[in-house]
Amino acid sequence: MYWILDLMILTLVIVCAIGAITIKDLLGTAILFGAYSFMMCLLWAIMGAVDVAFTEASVGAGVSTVFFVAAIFRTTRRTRD
Amino acid sequence: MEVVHSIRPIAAILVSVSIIPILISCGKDRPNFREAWTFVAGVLKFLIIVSMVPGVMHGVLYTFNIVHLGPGLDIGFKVDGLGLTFALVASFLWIVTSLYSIGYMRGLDEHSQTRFYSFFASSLCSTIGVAFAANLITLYLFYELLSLSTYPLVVHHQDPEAKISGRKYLIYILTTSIGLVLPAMIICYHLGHTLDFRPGGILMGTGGKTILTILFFMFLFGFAKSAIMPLHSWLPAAMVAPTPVSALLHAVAVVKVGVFSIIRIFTGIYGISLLKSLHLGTAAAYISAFTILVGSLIAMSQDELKRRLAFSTISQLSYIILGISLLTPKGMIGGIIHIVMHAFGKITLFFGAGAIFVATGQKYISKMKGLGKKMPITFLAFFIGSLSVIGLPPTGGFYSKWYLVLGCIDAHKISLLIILLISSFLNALYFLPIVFKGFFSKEDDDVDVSKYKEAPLCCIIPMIITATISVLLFFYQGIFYKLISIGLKL
Amino acid sequence: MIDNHVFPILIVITPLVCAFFVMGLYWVDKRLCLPLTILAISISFISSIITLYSVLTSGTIQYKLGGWPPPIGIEYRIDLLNGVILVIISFISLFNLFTSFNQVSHDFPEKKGTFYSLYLLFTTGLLGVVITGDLFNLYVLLEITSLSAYAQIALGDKKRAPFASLNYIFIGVIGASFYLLGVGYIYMMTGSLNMGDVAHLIHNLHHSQAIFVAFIFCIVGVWIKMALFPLHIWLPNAYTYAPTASGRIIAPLMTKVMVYVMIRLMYSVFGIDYLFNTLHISQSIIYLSSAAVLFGGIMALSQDNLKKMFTYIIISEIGYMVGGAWLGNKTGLTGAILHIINDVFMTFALFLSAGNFAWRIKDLSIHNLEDIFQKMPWTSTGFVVVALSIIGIPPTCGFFSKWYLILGAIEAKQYLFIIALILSSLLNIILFFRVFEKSLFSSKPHVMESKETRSYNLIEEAPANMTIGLLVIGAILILIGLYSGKIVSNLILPFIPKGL
Amino acid sequence: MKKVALIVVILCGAILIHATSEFPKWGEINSPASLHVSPYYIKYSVEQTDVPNIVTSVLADYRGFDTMFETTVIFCAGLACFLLLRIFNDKEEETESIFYRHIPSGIIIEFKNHEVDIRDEDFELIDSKFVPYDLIIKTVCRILIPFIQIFALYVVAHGDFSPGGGFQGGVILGASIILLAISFNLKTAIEKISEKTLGVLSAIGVFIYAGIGCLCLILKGHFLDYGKLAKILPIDPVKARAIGMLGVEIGVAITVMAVMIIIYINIASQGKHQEGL
Amino acid sequence: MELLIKEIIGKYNYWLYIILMMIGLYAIIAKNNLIKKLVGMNIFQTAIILFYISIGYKKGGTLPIIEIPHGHHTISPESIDISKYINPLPHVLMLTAIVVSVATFGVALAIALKIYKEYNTLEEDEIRMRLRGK
Repeated sequence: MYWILDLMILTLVIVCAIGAITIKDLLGTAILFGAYSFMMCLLWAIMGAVDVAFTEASVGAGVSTVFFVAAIFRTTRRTRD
Repeated sequence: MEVVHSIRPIAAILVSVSIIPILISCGKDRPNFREAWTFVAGVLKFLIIVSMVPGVMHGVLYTFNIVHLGPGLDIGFKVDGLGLTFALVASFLWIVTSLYSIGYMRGLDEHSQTRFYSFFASSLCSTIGVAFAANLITLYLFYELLSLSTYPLVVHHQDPEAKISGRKYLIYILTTSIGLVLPAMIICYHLGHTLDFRPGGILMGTGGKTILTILFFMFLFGFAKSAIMPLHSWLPAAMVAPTPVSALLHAVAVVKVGVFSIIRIFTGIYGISLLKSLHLGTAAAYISAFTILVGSLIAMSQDELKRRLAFSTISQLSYIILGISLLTPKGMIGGIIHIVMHAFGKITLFFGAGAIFVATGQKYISKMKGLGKKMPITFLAFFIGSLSVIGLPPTGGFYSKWYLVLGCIDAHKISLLIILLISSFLNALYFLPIVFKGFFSKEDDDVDVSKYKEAPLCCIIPMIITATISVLLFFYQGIFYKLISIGLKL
Repeated sequence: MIDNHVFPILIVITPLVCAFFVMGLYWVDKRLCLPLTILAISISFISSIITLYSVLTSGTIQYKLGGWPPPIGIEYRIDLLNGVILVIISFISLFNLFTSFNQVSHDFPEKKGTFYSLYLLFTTGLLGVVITGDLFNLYVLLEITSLSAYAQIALGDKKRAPFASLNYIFIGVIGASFYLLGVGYIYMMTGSLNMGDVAHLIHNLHHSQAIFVAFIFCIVGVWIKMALFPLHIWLPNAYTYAPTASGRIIAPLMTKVMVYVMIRLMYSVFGIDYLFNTLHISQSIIYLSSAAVLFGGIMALSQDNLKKMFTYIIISEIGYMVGGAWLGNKTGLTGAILHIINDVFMTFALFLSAGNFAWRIKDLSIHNLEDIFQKMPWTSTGFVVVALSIIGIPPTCGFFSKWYLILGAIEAKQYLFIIALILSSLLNIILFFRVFEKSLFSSKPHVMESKETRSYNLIEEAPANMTIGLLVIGAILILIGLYSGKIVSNLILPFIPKGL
Repeated sequence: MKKVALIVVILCGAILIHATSEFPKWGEINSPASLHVSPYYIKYSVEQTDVPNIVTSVLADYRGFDTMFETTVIFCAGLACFLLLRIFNDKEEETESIFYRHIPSGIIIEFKNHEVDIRDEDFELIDSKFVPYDLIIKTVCRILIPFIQIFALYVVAHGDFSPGGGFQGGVILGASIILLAISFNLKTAIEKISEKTLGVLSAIGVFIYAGIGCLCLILKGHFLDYGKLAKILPIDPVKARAIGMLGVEIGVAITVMAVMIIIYINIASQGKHQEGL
Repeated sequence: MELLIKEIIGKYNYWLYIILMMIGLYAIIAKNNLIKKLVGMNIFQTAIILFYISIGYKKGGTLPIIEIPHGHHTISPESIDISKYINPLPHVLMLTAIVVSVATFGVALAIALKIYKEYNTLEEDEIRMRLRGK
């Protein structure tokens, strides 16, 4: 059971990473990037790095994403690649 | 040999730089004051140098060390016979030239005179620095400073022609010194672990034959100020500078710094026995013989007086190198004493050319017909100068040529002897017609000679002085002879 | 070894703490920011001099932060090399404050205080990078330095600086991350982060592939940060468009400190035995640095903007130092270290003179410098001295480091490097005399009163503090040159590791 | 560019994969990294510092110097954002239209011609990208925010014994204010905690950290040697270390909170501090 | 074959980090949009963090928080089993690295905003075109 979860997260991390850099909408990028960070944080939590995971959850998935969305709000969602 | 630590060498060097702030502060508002200071500095410098003559004659070696850079590396000065000879000539001629440039610059109402005098002073400082350098690195330092401080003098007119010449000058001089001398010097240090000029050289038994030969040619061509062919063409180009610059720097100071550096390489770095064993002297002798011949031939084809003088200088400089590369005592003395003789002869010629330019605005020989009648003193001096450069008595030039010939015979190089004689003949061919035309030709119709008169007194007097000395040197050259033989024995 | 000495820590802590004070004071009284900044860096400067003195008298100094012994905690380890560089960094940083305070008030009228805070952080970062003896601590301080450099650069030219700075961020982050990755590999294989400890542990791992990769990533990361030739693309724009006051300190110090880091990694962490006996890459690195030297020179020739030309000169000089450090002999390393010292001053002086020109002339194209010698004689004099030093004319200091580098190259038989060094000198001649020809000898008539020249004729000498600053640095260039023998024998040679 | 990128990526990947073969197995207990320095921390953390969370003890004590600079990095980022984005004189050209709000009624007026300049007490200039309130979100957040803040304080204070610490707590604390700014508007948040306060707080936080370090220095210890605090506190050196760490964590939390808010408000309003997002 | 599979499974975290790192690196270099590059930058950094965390992991280890037996105030060093606790040092380092990455991210966003204000676009080639066209 445990390894299935592990494998799922691994796949999701890569999918989110590729998605974040390929999706043609910056807001989508922001959200996928948040998801990526959160998956990463889960991965680290599994590996026992709870402090790091905690930080990543609050920073990577939380505040970074907010900054990101704020910046997109002030600039543009448009992207060509 | 007595070694004396003395501040006299450094004082002689610095005295001309120290007046630069004064010159700048005087500026163009007080020209008399400015030029008086130049004069004072010149005299002071000459006196300091003269004061060392008796000591050196009695075998004293004046030394002064500024700073220690590393094992075998110092910046320091050493006054020996050779350096003193060169310094005496250069510093004396600076006084004369200062006088002359007052007349010339004011006569033509040139711009930026303060800059001119300042850089002139710093050029002289570097020249004396080269003369007194105790090792190769000090010599290189002043060699580069000289290149840099003459650059503004070459570009003095600031027109495109001057700028192009300035570029050419820099490219030739700096490229060779950085591209050839600098690596050669470092290799030399790598091999010998020192760069001091020592009697007998420092490279004996340090490197293979190939590397030493390559090194030798790097030095020979690296000091491009000696204008050895094919690195000569900066010298005619540099003639765009005002005449005092051409006279003192491009007939005496700068070019002879090049030659002097080569002399130091021969005597202080390689040593005569090493050169002999590698047969490098012969190679250098033939290279210089080639320059002598070709230089003379090109000089004949020039119509612009200063350019003709420049090519004459190129060929005369190679006399000196030829004399040194004979590696026989007489040849070497002849070569080195030619520095003195040629300096006085050639500067007289340049003064003459400048005087003609100031008085008439003429640069071309073909238009100087009949000028001699209006400017007799100038042309007479020019005649004496010509005699000295050709090497005819009663001028000092005869003396050096005589020794060169003796040296050739001693070295059993009859081919070189022939070249010397041919070249002397060529010299006569391109100098004497100028004087002849000046005195005896009928003036052209389109040139109105009658309105011309002699150049200002400031131009005439220096010319008379140098011409007189050229003649006097025929009779009293003993002091130089003694200094040089002391210097060479070191 | 001395322990429990208070000065090493003061070097870093004073500017750091004062950075917070300056930030706080900004909201209270803006006039106090500058004096406090000066005070902070002065204390740092004095402490670093004292530290250097005690290193000279009694050998390497060790400072245990938190009181924990080295592999457990972080330590400061000050030997001659970083002692000297600390003094130089704090000196330049302090000196730059005096030469640029009017520039700062001109550029950032409202945010002056916060700017000084950033400036202090930048200085702290540099000092910390140099003084630390811990691999990870170095990374953190490197990031402080870089972050404040990114911000300072982005504050420059309104149109181009932010873009240049963002590019710098991308590439800089790659560099720093590579370094971090390399440190990770080292940690994985040895279990330690302390430089001395790692150097000890790495002995048994010479043939490990992981250590090799660690080495490659550390070195490449540092190269990116120092802008060695193929990795240099961020540098020219970033340094050209940086605000004058920061450009002057970032340009000379950042790259040179990275060269220091490289030397430290090479000689104090991986060790000579590993570098030159196990790895066989020194030959190719010397080719690379020769290429850097030449590329920098050639690109500099093609520039019209004075500042951009200077940035390419920096790239070329980086090649000198990297090549010297990799020559693998005593003389070469001496030359590289001496050149770090010289190049800090030379680059600083270059950017000082560029700043002085820019104070009066907005667009620093070379053709705008026509006849500048008459208008700004003192600045131009300083500029000439620096130029001569970069060309390598004695007795300026540039000559002497070049001397050692060429001598080292001859000993190592690296003829390509010699040729590159000499060609670069020749390129520099063309480079600078192109400017001199314009600035010394105008082809224009002297009196001219047309509409477009009127503003030009009004140009006058830059403010006194800038001009005097430049002249002082010019004098220092010559003094360092004259005393380079003493510097080498007293400060550099004792550092050179045995067996080289 | 794409080709260059591919080449670089493949090159780097190849080097990395090449080295991976020599790695100790993942999770290996006897890997060098687990044997050299880290056992010391695991063994002596409780004995020497009285902190069971080893990460905290290493972070704030053994390698406390790193953490001080980590906080400085954050401070530096806040400073940089302020310097880069903050605009004081709001006379920047407004390219599009200008919005004014009539305060009593909340009606928003749009002016296409931007030369209009209303100087009436009842009107205020508002952001062009103004987002209107939402009652539900507003109410939920108002209830939620205090709990978030209490949790944040718990995380800070309990960092010694459980995951968390100054940094995480500070981020959460900052996030609560950011939530306020999002759910209400930026002006409300700035009224609650002004720019000046934030600036001073961000400096104070790191200063607490460095100050504790300097205090140790003054007490004749090494920098950040918390054990020396026992000289002025009525406890033994081991406990003093724990106290020192707590103080340091609080400092970190203050700075992180302040900086997170500074970055947010500057990015969200492009430095104008109006009511964007 | 079996060895290879063992190798792949035994070190799967390391493979994952290499893949993520390469994705990030590719995005930094090849992407045209500045924000995309920023995302790539962050992915790149998190990949390195993943690598560090993987170093610290110990099979069968638990969180690096010492369990103090009930009723005791402290625990003697001898009674702690090192292999029971995960290596805490990489965690500490990576906390710092995360902070650094978020700081860089914030500054980079601020600069991106400035760029957008100046050029009204975030596409690198468009900005370069504007710069050249000037």
